[in-house]
Amino acid sequence: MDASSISPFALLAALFILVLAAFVGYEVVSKVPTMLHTPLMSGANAVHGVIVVGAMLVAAGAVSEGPLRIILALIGVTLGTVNVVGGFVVTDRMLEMFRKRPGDR
Amino acid sequence: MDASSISPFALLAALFILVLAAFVGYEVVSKVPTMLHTPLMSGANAVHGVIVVGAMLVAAGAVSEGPLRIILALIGVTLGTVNVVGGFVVTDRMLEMFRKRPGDR
Amino acid sequence: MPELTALQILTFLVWLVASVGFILALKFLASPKTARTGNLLGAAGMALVIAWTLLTTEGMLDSWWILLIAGGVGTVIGVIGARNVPMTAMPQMVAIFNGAGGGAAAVVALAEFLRDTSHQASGELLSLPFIIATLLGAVIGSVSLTGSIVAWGKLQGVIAARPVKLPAQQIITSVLFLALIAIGVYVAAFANSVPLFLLYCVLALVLGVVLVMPIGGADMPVVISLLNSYTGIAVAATGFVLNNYALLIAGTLVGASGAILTQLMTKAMNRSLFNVLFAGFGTGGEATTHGAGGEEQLKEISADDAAVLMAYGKKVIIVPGYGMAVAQAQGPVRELMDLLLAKGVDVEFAIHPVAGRMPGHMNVLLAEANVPYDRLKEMDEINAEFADADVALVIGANDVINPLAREEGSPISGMPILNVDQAQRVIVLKRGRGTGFAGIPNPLFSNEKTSMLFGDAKPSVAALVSGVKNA
Amino acid sequence: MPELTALQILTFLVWLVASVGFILALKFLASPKTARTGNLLGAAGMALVIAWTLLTTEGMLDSWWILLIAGGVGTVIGVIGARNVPMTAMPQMVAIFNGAGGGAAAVVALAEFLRDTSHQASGELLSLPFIIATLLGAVIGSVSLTGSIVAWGKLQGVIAARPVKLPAQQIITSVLFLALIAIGVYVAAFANSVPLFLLYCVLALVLGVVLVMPIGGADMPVVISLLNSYTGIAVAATGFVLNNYALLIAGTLVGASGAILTQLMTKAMNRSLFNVLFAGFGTGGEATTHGAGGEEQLKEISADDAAVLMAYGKKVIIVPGYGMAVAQAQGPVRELMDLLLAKGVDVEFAIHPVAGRMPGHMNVLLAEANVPYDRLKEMDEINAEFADADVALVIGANDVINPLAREEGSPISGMPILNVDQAQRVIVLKRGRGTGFAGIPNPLFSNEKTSMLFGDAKPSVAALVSGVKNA
Ligand SMILES: NC(=O)c1ccc[n+]([C@@H]2O[C@H](COP(=O)([O-])OP(=O)(O)OC[C@H]3O[C@@H](n4cnc5c(N)ncnc54)[C@H](OP(=O)(O)O)[C@@H]3O)[C@@H](O)[C@H]2O)c1
Ligand SMILES: NC(=O)c1ccc[n+]([C@@H]2O[C@H](COP(=O)([O-])OP(=O)(O)OC[C@H]3O[C@@H](n4cnc5c(N)ncnc54)[C@H](OP(=O)(O)O)[C@@H]3O)[C@@H](O)[C@H]2O)c1
Repeated sequence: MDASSISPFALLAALFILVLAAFVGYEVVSKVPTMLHTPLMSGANAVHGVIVVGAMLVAAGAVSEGPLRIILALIGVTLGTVNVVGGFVVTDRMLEMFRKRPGDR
Repeated sequence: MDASSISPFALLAALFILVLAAFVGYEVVSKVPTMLHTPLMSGANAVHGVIVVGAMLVAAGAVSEGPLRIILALIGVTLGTVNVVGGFVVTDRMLEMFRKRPGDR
Repeated sequence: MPELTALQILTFLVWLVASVGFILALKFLASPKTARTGNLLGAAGMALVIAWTLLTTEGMLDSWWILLIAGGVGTVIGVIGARNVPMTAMPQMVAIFNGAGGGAAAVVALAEFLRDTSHQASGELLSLPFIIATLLGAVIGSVSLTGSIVAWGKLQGVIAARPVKLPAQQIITSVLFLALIAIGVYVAAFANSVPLFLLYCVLALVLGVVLVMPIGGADMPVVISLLNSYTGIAVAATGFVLNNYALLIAGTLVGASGAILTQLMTKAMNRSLFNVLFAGFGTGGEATTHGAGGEEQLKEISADDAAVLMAYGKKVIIVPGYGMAVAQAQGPVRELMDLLLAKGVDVEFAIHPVAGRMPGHMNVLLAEANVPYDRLKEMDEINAEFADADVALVIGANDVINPLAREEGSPISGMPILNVDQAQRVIVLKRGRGTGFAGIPNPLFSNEKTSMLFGDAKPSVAALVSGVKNA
Repeated sequence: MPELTALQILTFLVWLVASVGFILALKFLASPKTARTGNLLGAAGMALVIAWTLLTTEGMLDSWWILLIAGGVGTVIGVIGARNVPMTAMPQMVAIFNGAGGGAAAVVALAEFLRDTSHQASGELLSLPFIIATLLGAVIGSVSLTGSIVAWGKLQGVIAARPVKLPAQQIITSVLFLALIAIGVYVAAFANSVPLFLLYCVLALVLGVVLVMPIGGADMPVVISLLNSYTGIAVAATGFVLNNYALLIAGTLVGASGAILTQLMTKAMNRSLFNVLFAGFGTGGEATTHGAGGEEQLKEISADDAAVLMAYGKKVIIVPGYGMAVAQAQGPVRELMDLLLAKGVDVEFAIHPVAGRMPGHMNVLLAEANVPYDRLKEMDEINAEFADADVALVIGANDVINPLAREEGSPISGMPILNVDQAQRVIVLKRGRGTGFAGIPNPLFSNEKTSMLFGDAKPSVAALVSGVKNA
């Protein structure tokens, strides 16, 4: 799909998806207890690491499009990877600590 | 939009919307307290009364399409209207009773 | 997909606004304070999308008389029904409205099928996703229509409330299912045949009856909630067919919410949905109300003595049940509360999640009678307080206070109950030795703490009221 | 829109599956039991969509060395950072990861802009929704990048933690805002100019710094949560630009969840977001920790006496605060709990919602030290229990137990606090007369019930442990 030629219908569909996803995000997060707010912060952080997919799309074909694009691809993919990998690993590390069942020693 | 020629993209967009709306419905309803479950049942009932819009689309142009379609339109719009009007009125009637502030007499 | 006109773009935006209204209608039900506003927002969204469709659809106004007649009749039926139904008949009313929605969805699916096959070159097939959604809308809508009608009939007493098993129930159901699947596959994949589609709808209508008949009248609220979810799915399917996102979102919302509500209801009764649908458990109030109950001596108490006990107590917990709904005793109950409060007695209501015959039944009735809702306590909250109560006044409740639930082997085993037996004294108002919905005896009634005040709950409570006045 | 290929259809389905994974990752955080599974589901969804994009995008594998280098470096940084960061430095770590995401979003937006303008006939403009989303992604992503770096620096001590106001802070901020708006409008509506777009990004980077510098180090967790939400929005905007629903949904989810989390955090501190961002309130631990606190005589207690008080009590409530995090005392604290429990003393932890410097800070630390989470009680639950406690042991908490919050006129007025003063005795562990985050004195310390045990919390708790052993 060439992005700059998005059809109005695709735009509208994206708008519906946006509104519904915002509701889902709001509802889901408002059920998270305070004690999990820090993992929530880092978990949500990991989720937006999906931007690495966008950066990969910049990388695709970059070799034939000159050095500027290659540099952008390098920066974008590096940053995106830091976000996604670091985010999930750190969240998992935090949550592992919560795994103990109540009453365990 | 002619329905029978839905594009694959429209189908896929509808699928995303369906999944997200199901999450929203699930999350939103699981927060409703037991004491409001009966109004919830009738309120949700009212919401699916939007089918009357579908029935109206059957009615549109029905006059030129023969008696069968007219009969279907009559039945569909009547049933849909009963659903939507009855649903909202009865829910409102129930909820009005809950309106009293705590401590009121 | 061709470029969209400005009108079409606006239509999408109208759908979006309406959908947000529908979501808020459900979301605001999270609190009694916002619930009514939410319902109005939902209605506003509905009005918007209806008005927009009316004014912008090509050919719509040519059919003005269809809309006028059908819309007029529908509105009159809806308003009169909704305004006049007594609170006790609410489940039936919801069933009817729900059935209407299911029927409308089936009609729309049928009409779409007819319209599209009429434009079709012979031998050509409608696209698969389209025809599948059409078939789904038709079958689920039809089942919902007749199923709801049967549910209504059972609750209204038009049809026998007890479970009515057909001679070869299982075989008939299986054959219907298989036939529907076979015809569906054939219509979708081999020939878009109109007669077969009609047969398909008729079989679905029959299926609705066959599925609901064997279920007991008292289980109807669960069935209605499930059928509500079905209608939602049917509406979502037609929304898919019409590529109309307002229908798609509204239907999906209701489909999901009906499903989880059904699940919450069966869970509160400690039964599975399968058990409700296929075990023929609920036998409906009146049918078995009298007769069971055994021969134990039950201690009776006069209304005046009971009134004195309460008037000079510090704390009274009232436990309403289905009998209060039957007797329509909520008005006098509220009077009783007011009098006791005026005498300085602390009065609270213990609301079991499945007291009555529909979820929140007691809340609705007591709200109708103007009992402030902060006096209504849910089970988990109030159970610790019975030990402090001088009197637990049971008004037509039975199963929800039956200590047999704490033991193995009874149909209600495992259902959490109200700890009425921890109060100093228990006073039970009921008509006689009738059992509750589950049809089992209740040892609480022969407990030495318990005294019975026999008679219809309404006059009994009225007698308590005048007793307290004189005390 | 042309017909889709099978590959494209599968791509949509992959996005959908990944999105469900993301939703479940957040949803399962509703309980500590499911949270980790949720995170793994989210990671699985992520892996799926990354692998799919890698294998199915045209021209992707030609750039294998870019992906290898950048992906390798990113993975190494991410894993090493995430594995080795101490729990106390968690907020900084999240800030860095968040900034990386914001930067990536800005880079993607920039690259899209460059690609599309290079294909453009001169004088022609990119479609408005497309260019608006691109500009949004670039500006918000850039602000998030530099803002997160500043937040990291303040917490890490690389930049002064105190609020640093620029000479003409307000004017500079306003000018930056106006310039961004003006350039944005010009680029969108009049000329898709590359140099202007670059200037736009640079100004946004500056804005990120200017916005966060004047905020105190201790308010950084709120800022990070807000920037997290911003990155979400930037990602959603690029998802819109690329017509990629995985990005769109993930970004929107995070945008919404970050916004509500920020709101919950400010509410728990009884402040408004505006106050956090613009009032220069939080001054950061160390800066003002010493000096304030007045001249009153404070009663001291020896570790052994304190240990005896606890060992022979029936119930001890431990109130951890920021000081426990600074001292890394959670391990010894857990030992203390074990010993007391073994002696038959009931031990519970009172967790104030904003104790520490990030939401759930105490929970994470105590979970790290293997304290079972059913011993951690939230404020509302535990506040009624202080009256029954023989000893309230305060470990490096200050503001969250400051009774000034109950009066008017202090910076923390109105913040709900833990009712430590209702316990029989209060023992406070802190290093000296330092104030807490809000920089105000705490009259509780001179209360006659209170005894101070001065010193770093870690050795102090260790002393308590050996005291209890000998008691
Ligand atoms: N709430 C729901 O959503 C729902 C849905 C489906 C099923 N159920 C089931 O319904 C039951 C509800 O329990 P419950 O304790 O509320 O009611 P119940 O167990 O059905 O008992 C009702 C009692 O009220 C008495 N009664 C009937 N009419 C009366 C009148 N006019 N005046 C005074 N007493 C009268 C009956 O005894 P007499 O005949 O001796 O008067 C009967 O024992 C549970 O088993 C639940 O699982 C609930
Ligand atoms: N949780 C969040 O999300 C969040 C975010 C932003 C801001 N805040 C704010 O942070 C504050 C949290 O309150 P709090 O009661 O937890 O902490 P606090 O009010 O900041 O007090 C911490 C106390 O610990 C002592 N301390 C510091 N290092 C220590 C060490 N090594 N050993 C022993 N004691 C030490 C300090 O006194 P000495 O210097 O005398 O030792 C200080 O009085 C609230 O005002 C809240 O609004 C919270």
